[in-house]
Amino acid sequence: MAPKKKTNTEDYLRMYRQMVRIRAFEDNANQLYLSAKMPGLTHMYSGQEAVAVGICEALEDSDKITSTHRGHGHCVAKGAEFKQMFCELLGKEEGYCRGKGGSMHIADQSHGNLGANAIVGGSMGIATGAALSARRLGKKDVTVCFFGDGATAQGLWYEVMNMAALWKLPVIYACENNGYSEYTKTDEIAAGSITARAEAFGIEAHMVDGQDVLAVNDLAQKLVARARKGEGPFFIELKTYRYHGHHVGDINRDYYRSKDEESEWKKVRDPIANFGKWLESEGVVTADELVAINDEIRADAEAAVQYALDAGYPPANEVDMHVFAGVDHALAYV
Amino acid sequence: MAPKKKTNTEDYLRMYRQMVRIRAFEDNANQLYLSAKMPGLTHMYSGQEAVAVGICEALEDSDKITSTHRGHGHCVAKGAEFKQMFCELLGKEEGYCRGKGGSMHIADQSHGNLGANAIVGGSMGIATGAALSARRLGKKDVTVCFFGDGATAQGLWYEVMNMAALWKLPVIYACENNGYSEYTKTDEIAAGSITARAEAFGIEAHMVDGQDVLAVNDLAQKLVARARKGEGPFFIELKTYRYHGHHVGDINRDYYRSKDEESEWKKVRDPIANFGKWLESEGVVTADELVAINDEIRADAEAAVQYALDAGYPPANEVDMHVFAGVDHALAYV
Amino acid sequence: MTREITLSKAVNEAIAEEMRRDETIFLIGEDVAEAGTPFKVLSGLVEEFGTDRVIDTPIAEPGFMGIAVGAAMTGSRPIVDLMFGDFIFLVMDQLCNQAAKTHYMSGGKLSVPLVLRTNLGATRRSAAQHSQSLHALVAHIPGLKVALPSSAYEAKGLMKTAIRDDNPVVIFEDKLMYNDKAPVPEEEYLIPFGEANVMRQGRDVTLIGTSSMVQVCQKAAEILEKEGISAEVIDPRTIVPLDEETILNSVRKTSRAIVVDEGHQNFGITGEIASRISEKAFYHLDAPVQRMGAMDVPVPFSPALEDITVPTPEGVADRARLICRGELVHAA
Amino acid sequence: MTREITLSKAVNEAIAEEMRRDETIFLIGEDVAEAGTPFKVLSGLVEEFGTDRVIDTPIAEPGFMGIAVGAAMTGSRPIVDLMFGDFIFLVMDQLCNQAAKTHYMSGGKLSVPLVLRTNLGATRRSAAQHSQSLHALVAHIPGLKVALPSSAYEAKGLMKTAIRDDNPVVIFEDKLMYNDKAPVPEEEYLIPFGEANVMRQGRDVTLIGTSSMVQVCQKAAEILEKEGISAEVIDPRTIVPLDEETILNSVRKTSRAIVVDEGHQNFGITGEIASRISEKAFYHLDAPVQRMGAMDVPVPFSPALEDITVPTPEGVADRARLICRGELVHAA
Ligand SMILES: Cc1ncc(C[n+]2csc(CCOP(=O)(O)OP(=O)(O)O)c2C)c(N)n1
Ligand SMILES: Cc1ncc(C[n+]2csc(CCOP(=O)(O)OP(=O)(O)O)c2C)c(N)n1
Ligand SMILES: [Mg+2]
Ligand SMILES: [Mg+2]
Repeated sequence: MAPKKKTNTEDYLRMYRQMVRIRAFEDNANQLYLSAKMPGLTHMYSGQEAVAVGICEALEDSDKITSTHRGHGHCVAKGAEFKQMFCELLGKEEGYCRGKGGSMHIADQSHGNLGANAIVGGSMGIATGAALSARRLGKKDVTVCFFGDGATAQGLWYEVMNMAALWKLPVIYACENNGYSEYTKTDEIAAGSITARAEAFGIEAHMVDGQDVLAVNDLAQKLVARARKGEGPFFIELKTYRYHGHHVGDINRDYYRSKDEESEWKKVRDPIANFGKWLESEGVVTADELVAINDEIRADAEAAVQYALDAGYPPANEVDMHVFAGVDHALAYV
Repeated sequence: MAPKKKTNTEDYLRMYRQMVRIRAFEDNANQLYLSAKMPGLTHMYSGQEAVAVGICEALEDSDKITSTHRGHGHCVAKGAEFKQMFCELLGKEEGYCRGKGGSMHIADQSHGNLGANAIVGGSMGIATGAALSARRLGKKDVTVCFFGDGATAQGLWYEVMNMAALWKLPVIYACENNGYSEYTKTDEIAAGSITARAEAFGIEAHMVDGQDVLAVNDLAQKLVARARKGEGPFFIELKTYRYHGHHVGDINRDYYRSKDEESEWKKVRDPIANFGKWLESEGVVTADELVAINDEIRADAEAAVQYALDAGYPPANEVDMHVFAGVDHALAYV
Repeated sequence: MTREITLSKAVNEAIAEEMRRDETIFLIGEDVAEAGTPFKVLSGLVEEFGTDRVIDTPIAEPGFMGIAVGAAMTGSRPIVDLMFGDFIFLVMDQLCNQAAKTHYMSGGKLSVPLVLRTNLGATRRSAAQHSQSLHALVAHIPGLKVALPSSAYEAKGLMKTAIRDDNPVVIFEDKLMYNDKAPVPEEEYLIPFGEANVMRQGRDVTLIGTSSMVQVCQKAAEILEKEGISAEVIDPRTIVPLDEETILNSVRKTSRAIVVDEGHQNFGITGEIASRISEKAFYHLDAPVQRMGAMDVPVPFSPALEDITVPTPEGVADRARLICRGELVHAA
Repeated sequence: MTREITLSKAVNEAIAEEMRRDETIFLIGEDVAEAGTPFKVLSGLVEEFGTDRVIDTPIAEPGFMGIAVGAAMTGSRPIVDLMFGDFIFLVMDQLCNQAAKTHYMSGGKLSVPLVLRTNLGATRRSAAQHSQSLHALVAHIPGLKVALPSSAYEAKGLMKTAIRDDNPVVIFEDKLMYNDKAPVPEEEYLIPFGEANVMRQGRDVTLIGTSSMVQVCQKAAEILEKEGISAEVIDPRTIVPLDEETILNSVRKTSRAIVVDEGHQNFGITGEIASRISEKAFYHLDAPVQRMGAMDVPVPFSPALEDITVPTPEGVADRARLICRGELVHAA
């Protein structure tokens, strides 16, 4: 990690905290799954924290993001609260989506998160449209479209890149290349070069180490500022790694990736540990302070989990509400 | 046009004849429309003859092509007969598709034409699948996928290029860049570079003058031979021009392209006239022989038109035949 | 004041009026600007509103549909132009997995106020990929409203309502009707969704027709009238929401019903409406409810075949005669 | 000899047997090879048949669907694996504009022998984009056959028939049933399309259930039996083609029918089947035909809500009681 000036203590600490918050959220979510307290299953963001945080810390609250099936990290990084998130994961009324969306559809419009998406690549158009909308309505918002390496196979991306480039839209396509599409190494199912694919549409493309929150944040700040000025769109490929299986139930994964590979990434390239070490070495915080931050966040997360476990489900008559805006109960309407 | 050795007299004459056949077919089809004898409307291939002929002359009969809404040229070039083609255009029982397909769905499986397609880009998967099928079944067939510049906007292309490249399929994507997508200059709706888009998937891309039948044929021969050996896929962008409107009814087109531009292409870059002149100058044929070829083909086409006009429509009970293979009448089945 | 204008002009007026009223509305699609679409429905709009609000796209239906969804989620009100109804297959994911579900999945926090305007209708010799009437597919998906204008009057009033609706609305225009004129008031009006139009009163049989089939039912009613059979004709105008009450009240009165629609008959609109009538007007029926959809075959190109795939006034009148005379009843 | 195997194993066996028989068959889809799909349905096939015949694709559903269509047109018999039924929206163009229409548009010269296997079913807490039952959409399109296996036995027999069919066939498996065991013969068998299975004989009411709803109907019949109501249970097994005769014969006997399906109720399967019964068994009906589809809402994530969107045995039994006692009749 490149040495940095210490002028940004507050920013650094916020980034560190946000990464820890994501990790804590995921550890608890995983625990909820393992203890059979969570309905369905979910995809852990652990290992990729520097991507979401590095990028979202470069955004304003009113800037928009679109997220993926592996969306908890983006949601936390864009400003969401633990309680409403855990409530959503458990299908409770106080969840961000009143329990109707769950992990794969968590959205938090109050902080510009237009939502996770269970269709791989499904939000590429949405992000591009949000950028078009902002430009047309005279807003200065930038939209970041998060997606995985596997999602680059979806034709939709090429369609919207073409339009984003033609219309110079303030959108940044952020590809989190964690090397895998479910249970397959993406190298085996992706030909050529991903950055070249964006460049072929005349889109400026960058690669960055997705485990280095400062590198990510630096690049994101520059590109966000330029996109805001109308110099977009941009593409970023962020090399990263997911620590867990494809989803929480994907336990035996030797057949597609080795334990060695996993522990190598965890040991040597953990974005939180490395950033913590750097913060210490730069004298921004002490080891004790880091422990205190961790403890506080862990406690927060656990309290939120308990809160969510105790919270109520939506009442049965909610089932046909929110099908249509402006219609109280859809079944009485259609 | 680069000077050529005269060893290929027979090949040259066949290419010339095939181009003239396409032009004659289209002139008659247009006349049928203008005299209100043709149901619906149709898209003329005139001006682009060197593309279809240059490529199809490099193919074996068992090689496959997929075609587009502007598909008469491909159909003729791949070996179809006038009579069945005109019958199809008029919805007659003796048409290639028993009148059920019409201009936009003309197919001629006997010569490997898997069909025109009324969905822009709709055949990109089909062509790629035909290539996969050939490889898997141990056949040596190559498939050529024809499509227009406008079709490069469809996401499907990027999806199938990825797979074709990964699996080294014997498919050649041939983009006929006539500069227009319906009533819009494609430059206004296409960002970056089309060849770069193919190259980004690791696909070898070529550009060639689509008005020069020998240049097209030379390149096609090389790439077809290489594709047959497993060195594919390939991409070719062929710069060409359509003489008529987007479809036969598109008469007033000043708002999207100038008369000057049209006459420039027709006068200076006509693939048939230029090739004819070259054949003469090389001493392959005399001017009189060319006139005789033209006359003979024109007479053929007119006879076929008359045949088709006199031919019968399919009987009413055909309407629910061929919905399902192996089911005589679908309405008695579902 | 009321003048006669074409359906095409009616759509154009509706969009222009709404775009003048609300800056957040924009149009997006292929050849919508200078060309004003191949059917020329949108001619003149780019001149008034500029290319910033009348946006020509590449040939990338899933892409611009997705873009519209994102724009709608963030303060814009896009109108998407899909050149042929048959291309709806290309946008199904963005329409049905995204637009239709976003409001619900977000617990009501996000909404997607967009209009997808496209068309339906065969007998234009456009063959199997340019002639389909696919409104049933969309009607099956919760979260989408579906309007089927049957004349210039409906086209204008329903379009304006659609544009002001805070939900995704799909409007299918009959492409053979673009040049048909009908009386349309100069004054502003809207047609509320879910209110069927009783086009003609009758005693003996209720003909429920959608879109292109409303005229077919009207003509059938004229044929029948000459024979002393009095047909009531109902145009639901929207199928989601569906004005069940108006239909049921009519059938309770006439005791007979025929549902006529240009979508394929199997698993389509006619089954839904017929089964609701059969269930909810059970004791009032003197004859089985009849369904007449398009034939369950891909639309053939040949004029000799295409014309027999779609219900005709004579066909509807024949069927009405049979049920009014009780001939179909005893077979059942 | 008959042993009990899971539905998952039954599908696996059907495919393996057919692949051994016919070299032209191949499998294509996401994570079908080493992973054997997320549901592990295809485990072991790549070991036997190799990556040349069990082909892992990028996440590009329209692309590999199109590739399958082209392969099918040229001598191969592809089986396409679509991981979730909800993704069918992504392949609609290739499935409905291309695969379904090619045979017809070519006047019978080209054919598209492919199987699209995917799934349906909610109550798995997978939320709105991974829980849909979208078979009605496909059933509406002429040229596609649609099979809905309701147990391991059907899954094997219908899959083998589908693979040998020369047309595009879409099979929806119930994803909640993959681990359910049923008796399946060791010997080869095929289940012909268009032959409904009368699972249980009864006198008072006919319960027509598809896929996941067959078990629901069976359980409802057990509940009803204890109360002296005798229910006949019919599984159509394929909805295109639909075995209308078996259904009609049953209803002519019982005089009452309930159609139960896990797709959304509006504009779905239940309307089609109910309206055919209402029309063709008109004089035999003692009560209006009842429809019970999934609720017309996007599938909610919350278990508290999701469970009430799908018909249950109790719900079906309740409805049966009402019509058998005549209570719903007089309201209509
Ligand atoms: C359209 C679609 N196809 C397939 C899936 C199943 N699926 C869910 S996640 C996933 C892999 C995505 O890989 P990538 O984009 O790299 O994201 P990652 O999981 O690595 O974060 C797949 C295939 C899906 N949800 N949507
Ligand atoms: C999916 C789809 N979108 C739109 C259309 C309408 N359309 C027919 S041809 C065409 C333009 C195609 O342009 P190009 O691919 O360059 O082919 P060209 O007409 O120039 O030969 C369009 C937009 C269509 N048929 N299919
Ligand atoms: Mg990945
Ligand atoms: Mg073009």
